[in-house]
Amino acid sequence: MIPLSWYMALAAILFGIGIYGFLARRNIIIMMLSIELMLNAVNINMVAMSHYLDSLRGHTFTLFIITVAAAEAAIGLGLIIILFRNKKTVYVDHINELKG
Amino acid sequence: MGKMNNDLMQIEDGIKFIPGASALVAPLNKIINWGRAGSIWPATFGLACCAIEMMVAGAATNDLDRFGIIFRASPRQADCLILAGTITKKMAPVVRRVYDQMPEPRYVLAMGSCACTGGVFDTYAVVQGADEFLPVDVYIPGCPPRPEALLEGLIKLQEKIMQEQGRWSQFS
Amino acid sequence: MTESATINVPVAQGNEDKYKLKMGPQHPATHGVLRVDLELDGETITDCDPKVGYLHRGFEKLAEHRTYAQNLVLTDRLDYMAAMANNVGYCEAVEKLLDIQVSNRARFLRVMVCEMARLASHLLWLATHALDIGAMTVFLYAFRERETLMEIFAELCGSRLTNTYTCLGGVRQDVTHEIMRKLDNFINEFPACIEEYETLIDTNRIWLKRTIGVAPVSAEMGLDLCLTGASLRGSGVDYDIRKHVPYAAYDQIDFEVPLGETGDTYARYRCRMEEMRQSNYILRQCIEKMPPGAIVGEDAPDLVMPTTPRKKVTADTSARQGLIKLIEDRDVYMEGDIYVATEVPKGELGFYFISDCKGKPYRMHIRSPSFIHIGALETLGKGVMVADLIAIIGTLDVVLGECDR
Amino acid sequence: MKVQYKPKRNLLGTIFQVEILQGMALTLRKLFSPPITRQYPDEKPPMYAGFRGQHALVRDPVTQDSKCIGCMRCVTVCPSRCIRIRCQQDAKGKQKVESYSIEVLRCVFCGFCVEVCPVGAVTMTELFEYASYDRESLLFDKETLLKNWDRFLEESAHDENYVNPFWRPRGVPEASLAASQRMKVPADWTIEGQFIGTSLRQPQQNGAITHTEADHA
Amino acid sequence: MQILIILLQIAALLAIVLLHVAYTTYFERKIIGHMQVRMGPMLVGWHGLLQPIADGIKSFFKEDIIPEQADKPLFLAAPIICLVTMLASLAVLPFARGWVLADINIGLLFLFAMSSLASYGIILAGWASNSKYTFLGGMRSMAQVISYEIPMGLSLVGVMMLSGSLNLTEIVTAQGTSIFSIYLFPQIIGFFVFFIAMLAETNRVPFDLPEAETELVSGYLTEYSGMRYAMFFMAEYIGMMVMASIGTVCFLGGWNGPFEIPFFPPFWFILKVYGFLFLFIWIRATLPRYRYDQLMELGWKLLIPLALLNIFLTGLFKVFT
Amino acid sequence: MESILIAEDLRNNFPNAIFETQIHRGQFSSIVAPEPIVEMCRFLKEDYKMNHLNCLTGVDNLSRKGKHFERFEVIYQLYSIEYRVGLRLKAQIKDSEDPSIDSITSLWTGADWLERETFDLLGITFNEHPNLKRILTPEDWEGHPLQKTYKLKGNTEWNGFTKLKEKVKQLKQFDFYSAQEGTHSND
Amino acid sequence: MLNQLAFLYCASVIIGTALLAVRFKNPVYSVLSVLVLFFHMAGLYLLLNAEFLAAIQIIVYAGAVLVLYLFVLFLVSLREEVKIERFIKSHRLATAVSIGLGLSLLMIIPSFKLGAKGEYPVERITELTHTKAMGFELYSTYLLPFEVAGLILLIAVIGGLVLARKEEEIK
Repeated sequence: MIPLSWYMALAAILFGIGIYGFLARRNIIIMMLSIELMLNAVNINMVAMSHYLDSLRGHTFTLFIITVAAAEAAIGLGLIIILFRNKKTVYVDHINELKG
Repeated sequence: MGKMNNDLMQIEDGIKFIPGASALVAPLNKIINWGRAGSIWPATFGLACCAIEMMVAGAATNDLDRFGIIFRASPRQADCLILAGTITKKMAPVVRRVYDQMPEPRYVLAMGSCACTGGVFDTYAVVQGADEFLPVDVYIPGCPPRPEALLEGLIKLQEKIMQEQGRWSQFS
Repeated sequence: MTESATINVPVAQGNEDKYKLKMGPQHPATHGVLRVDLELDGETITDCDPKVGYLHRGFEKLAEHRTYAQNLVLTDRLDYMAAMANNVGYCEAVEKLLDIQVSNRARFLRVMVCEMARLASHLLWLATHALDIGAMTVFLYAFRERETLMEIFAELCGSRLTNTYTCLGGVRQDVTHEIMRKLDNFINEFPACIEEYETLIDTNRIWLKRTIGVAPVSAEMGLDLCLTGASLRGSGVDYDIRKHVPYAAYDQIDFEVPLGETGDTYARYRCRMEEMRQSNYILRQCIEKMPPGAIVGEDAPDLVMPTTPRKKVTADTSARQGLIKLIEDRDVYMEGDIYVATEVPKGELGFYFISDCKGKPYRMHIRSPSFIHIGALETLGKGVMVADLIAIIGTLDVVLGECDR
Repeated sequence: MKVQYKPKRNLLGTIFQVEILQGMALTLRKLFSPPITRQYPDEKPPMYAGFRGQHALVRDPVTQDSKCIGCMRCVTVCPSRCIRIRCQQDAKGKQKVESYSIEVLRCVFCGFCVEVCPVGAVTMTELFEYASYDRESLLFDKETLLKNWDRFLEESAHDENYVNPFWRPRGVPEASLAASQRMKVPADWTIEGQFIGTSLRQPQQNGAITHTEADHA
Repeated sequence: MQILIILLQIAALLAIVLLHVAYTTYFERKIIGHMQVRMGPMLVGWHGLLQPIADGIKSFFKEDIIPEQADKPLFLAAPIICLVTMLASLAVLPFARGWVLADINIGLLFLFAMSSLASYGIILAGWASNSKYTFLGGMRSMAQVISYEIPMGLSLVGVMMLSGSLNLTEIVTAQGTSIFSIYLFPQIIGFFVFFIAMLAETNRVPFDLPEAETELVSGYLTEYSGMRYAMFFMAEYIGMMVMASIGTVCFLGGWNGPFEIPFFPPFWFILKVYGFLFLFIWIRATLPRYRYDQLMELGWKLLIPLALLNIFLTGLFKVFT
Repeated sequence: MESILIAEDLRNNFPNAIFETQIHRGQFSSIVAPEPIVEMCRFLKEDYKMNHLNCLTGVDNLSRKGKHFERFEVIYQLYSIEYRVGLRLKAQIKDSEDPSIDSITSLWTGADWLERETFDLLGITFNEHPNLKRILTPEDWEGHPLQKTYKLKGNTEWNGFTKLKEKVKQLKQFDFYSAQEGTHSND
Repeated sequence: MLNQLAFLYCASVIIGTALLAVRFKNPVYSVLSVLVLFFHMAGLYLLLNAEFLAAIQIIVYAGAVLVLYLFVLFLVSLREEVKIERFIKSHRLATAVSIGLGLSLLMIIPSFKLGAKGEYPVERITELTHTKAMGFELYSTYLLPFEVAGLILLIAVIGGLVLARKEEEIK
């Protein structure tokens, strides 16, 4: 039997990596990818906990998170495309002005 | 033993060197050559008039598919280049590039007078024979040759492939 | 942010959405060696630049070094899908230039082979056009009928594709009963074959979607682009040289010129299909009306033309009696120029000749329809999708041998 | 004449894909109809007299040599200039052909050389299968050309009286032919036996083509 | 011991399927040939029966070109991704009762997952070759797969609702043994949508845009030669077989036939799959090709609404019976 | 409508620019000066509905003598689809070193390529042409083939072809199979 | 034991690919390593008896979301990306922050306590099959969140449409 803490440790590490990617990378697409990593870290916690709690709550909410992640990816990437068309770049340190 | 120092050993020499190899290699040779002769895929590459007769050869009356020949649009998947038509000087670098893109083993058929020697077009703009910049395997005379003549050329090419020795590019 | 950081970042250049694609010259859909440089935005073409000349063989230069009779073999290699029509066009032009009379039977024979060539060319057009749009079976069905025509050609003049059938003053071979029987069988069966192609594509929803409204050409635009042939008639302009300036025996033959309205790809397709039916009808009339008589005119020149006037070809005495007639008897090498156009399957094929009293043309210019049609591609190809460009190349019915010469 | 269009598809046709099914029915029908393919290496295509194939020099049955007299007409008329003849005057002052060569790979197969030959020496046979691995073997010299004629007589149904339509064009009046071209030919080669339009002919004369005016579409 | 048996089973399955794939290409050439009044392969073996083997030998001993500009690891990986995902989806197909490698509960979802992963192979092939034709082909394929997976999934929702399961064996069992109880009849709209989406998913005519010969040379395959090309080729044909199997399982009643064949229960299953394959080939011989935007239009504007309508109708049917 | 009347009217409208009107085998041609060629074509196109440009080409008159002939001439063959008459204009260009004439692409878009071809083969420049580049021969071709001074076999070998031959020579040493006997016959 | 090995394998691959994903120079490689990550994530879900979620993970994440990422990467088409610096200038700080955050998260794990058990033990889920169990839950207890999720998707669709439309206007 796998202890629950293993899952939680894994989730914590993954979350940390996600944070690292989000903070350190310049490419905005990779930053969004890091967000997906963080969401997955949450998911794994959810599923593991609900497994140990004999409940389906975590599972259902994982499903919702996946839904939201898909929506987020669609909208976010659409925004990136538009950003790229206007600014010709996808680097965050280059996109720091508000005017279009 | 001096041959061992060479980077590359000819397969015929290798057969002599390793005992029992010829018993293995000869049938393998035969099988590979049979496979190659049975599925020659030419690149879809029409240049001029002869291309029409090439198409006729591929159409229902003669049906190249009977020989296992199907035209591939990409030179990367082709085994054979049928030079069907006049090669002008402007086109020659392109023809050569297509040839260079083809993977070994590759064969070239020059179909018709123009591809073989330039034909009637002895002018400033026409290459006087494809063999100026390509190794040609089979020459098919005619202007343009009948589709059956192209088939005959392909059969000649098959005969040539069947007699090859150890042309296994991947392992050589 | 500092200035230096800005420089380090590789900013995509101005038109980053534009995607340059070089189609050809070894592309399967460019009917030979056409190259089209495209600028794409996604799949839409924003700029289209056809490049020709990959089959430029120096026809016009070569023609200045060969006699009028020898140049006939060059015309076979112009539009190699309808070599017969080119032969006829060339001979009509030279005959007008040198004032050579053609016998009546030869004129009917010319009409006959012209229309057979038209059928052969249109069948090949249909085959490749359908293949370009993806219907591969039509290709093989069309080649089946074309093969019959080719065999008739082979029986008639000994060669399938590059016929060299006409000669100055007539044609080189007479038809036989056998050939005419075969031709008659063919024209009886051919309408059913057209029906067959139409079953496959004519009302097919995919075909309609791919052709209706694609590259519409209005009448003004067609004239502006100098289009001819079915490409212009699809827009409703009644311009057919067979009717306007009848040559050969077209004035003795009854036929109609199909005209489209919308000028889009589908209209051109319909025009050519109707033209095939008309050609079939003309062939039937040729069989019915074929007059008796010699196949060459009275004053047809010998093939061995003297290259300078009033000089005999040196030959052995025993051979000299075999010479038919030398042109030196007549004053045919008149100085002057002439432009004669004929209606070949692709459009208007014109020959512009300048004679300078020698057996070789001083200048031969070929007004080839395909050259001008490919020029129109630049205009028609803008703003359509890649797949449509293929359809447009198909519908303009171009052949590169004629375009590049 | 305005082009006719087929009627537009109706709703039922759209839903049930009628036109696509019709097309598929056609291809299915063809699946069970016999193919028209010719099995080439086993089954040769039909050849007609006067096909412009491999070149040959006619072997004179009497002298067993070529008929060529070295008049250079074929050399003059050849558009691709692929014929080379070298002549020599022998002791009696008679012209003798020393060598005769044709570079087949440059030839355009127009048949002009055959047509202008005053003695019917050069001909184009109905053979077309002579592809080669090298370029040299396709430069035919006199010996090869004569051998080609032997091969032709061997492989085809023709005998030595073979008449090439380019030696004696069909449909040309006897009077306008050169003396050497007035050879014996079948009846339908003469101007009397030629094909005449069905409407100009007496009905059922040759019984060849019998369709009527009702065919006018 | 059990693992050994499973391995043997897998090996047997792969061998049989690959042989079938080889001969599907042969039949395709033969059938299309005859539809086009010609003959197809004739001279390699009796009536060309050894043709696929000759092709295989030739491809295997062909030079393997990796373009200089290509992204090497991805270029090498792409055909393997394609082939492996396609082979993996064979695992859940029930050829007959009990003739299945892995009888999992989410069989249908697994098939979807694998077919969507196969598109990675195509996309990466298009990108890694670093050629413009391949790239356009890859992009087309990507858009096509994304948009046609939706109607495909939705069209099968009706089947799921009727059978109440995602397990393929159970779907077959739920259809009963009679010919008249198969889901083809109640799910005719779903079948229509599924069939079109199936053609599009496998990149077959009239949706063969990613490798349209006359437009993009060979699309994403343009730079591949020799064995790697053959792998793509095999993946495409296995994909066809998998899709045909899904159709057979979900709409045609799987292995059930008019009567039982002793000793060889998958007979009817294989017959139905071959029926589908024949249909694929038949359509290829008949129809022209759609344009890219028309394809998208068809997918989004016709098939998805139809599939939703089908779900709605099936729901009504479920409620009232 | 007769060609002769149109030619007369053209002469009346452009009295100084028309040197002569010829007839040969029933075809009329006017020998004209090059300067007002665009106006002439516009006049014919608009007043006589000569809306179809049959042919546009050039001639090198180096070895041809005639009364008004200059070194280069440009031929315009116009045709009226409505009236079914045609007329040929022959513009004589005096400057034999750098011949140039105005472009008529503003009247017919289709003349674009014909003019490019004439430029390519004869070296006649067309002023105000949108894209006057070589079309049939490669961009870096030397000489204009249809000029009478150009030999049939070409005066010099094209650069690109020489380069190709060098490249082939280089590639040959990497060719594995050329080392073997009998695989490739004619290297 | 086997389960633990499987977990360790999956976990190590997940961590490794996640690190690679944020370190790779080529964004395409990043996306592909995330693809591998999602696979192993699905493996973990299978370990936790959530087979439906595993399938959804692959179909949605791998089949749709990542394809979308690739699509955008290709559209933006930055082949020269590999040549330039991939991190922002202050990435050392970012490293410190993320490591600190990760460590603190790890520290609080031991203090976690499980709450009361629910009504879906593993046996019940396997008996019902995971899909059915999820279905029951979704359409009863979590009906409202489910509808809200649907609404979010609808908003996403509309948002996508609006974005696409704007892009046309720009042209």
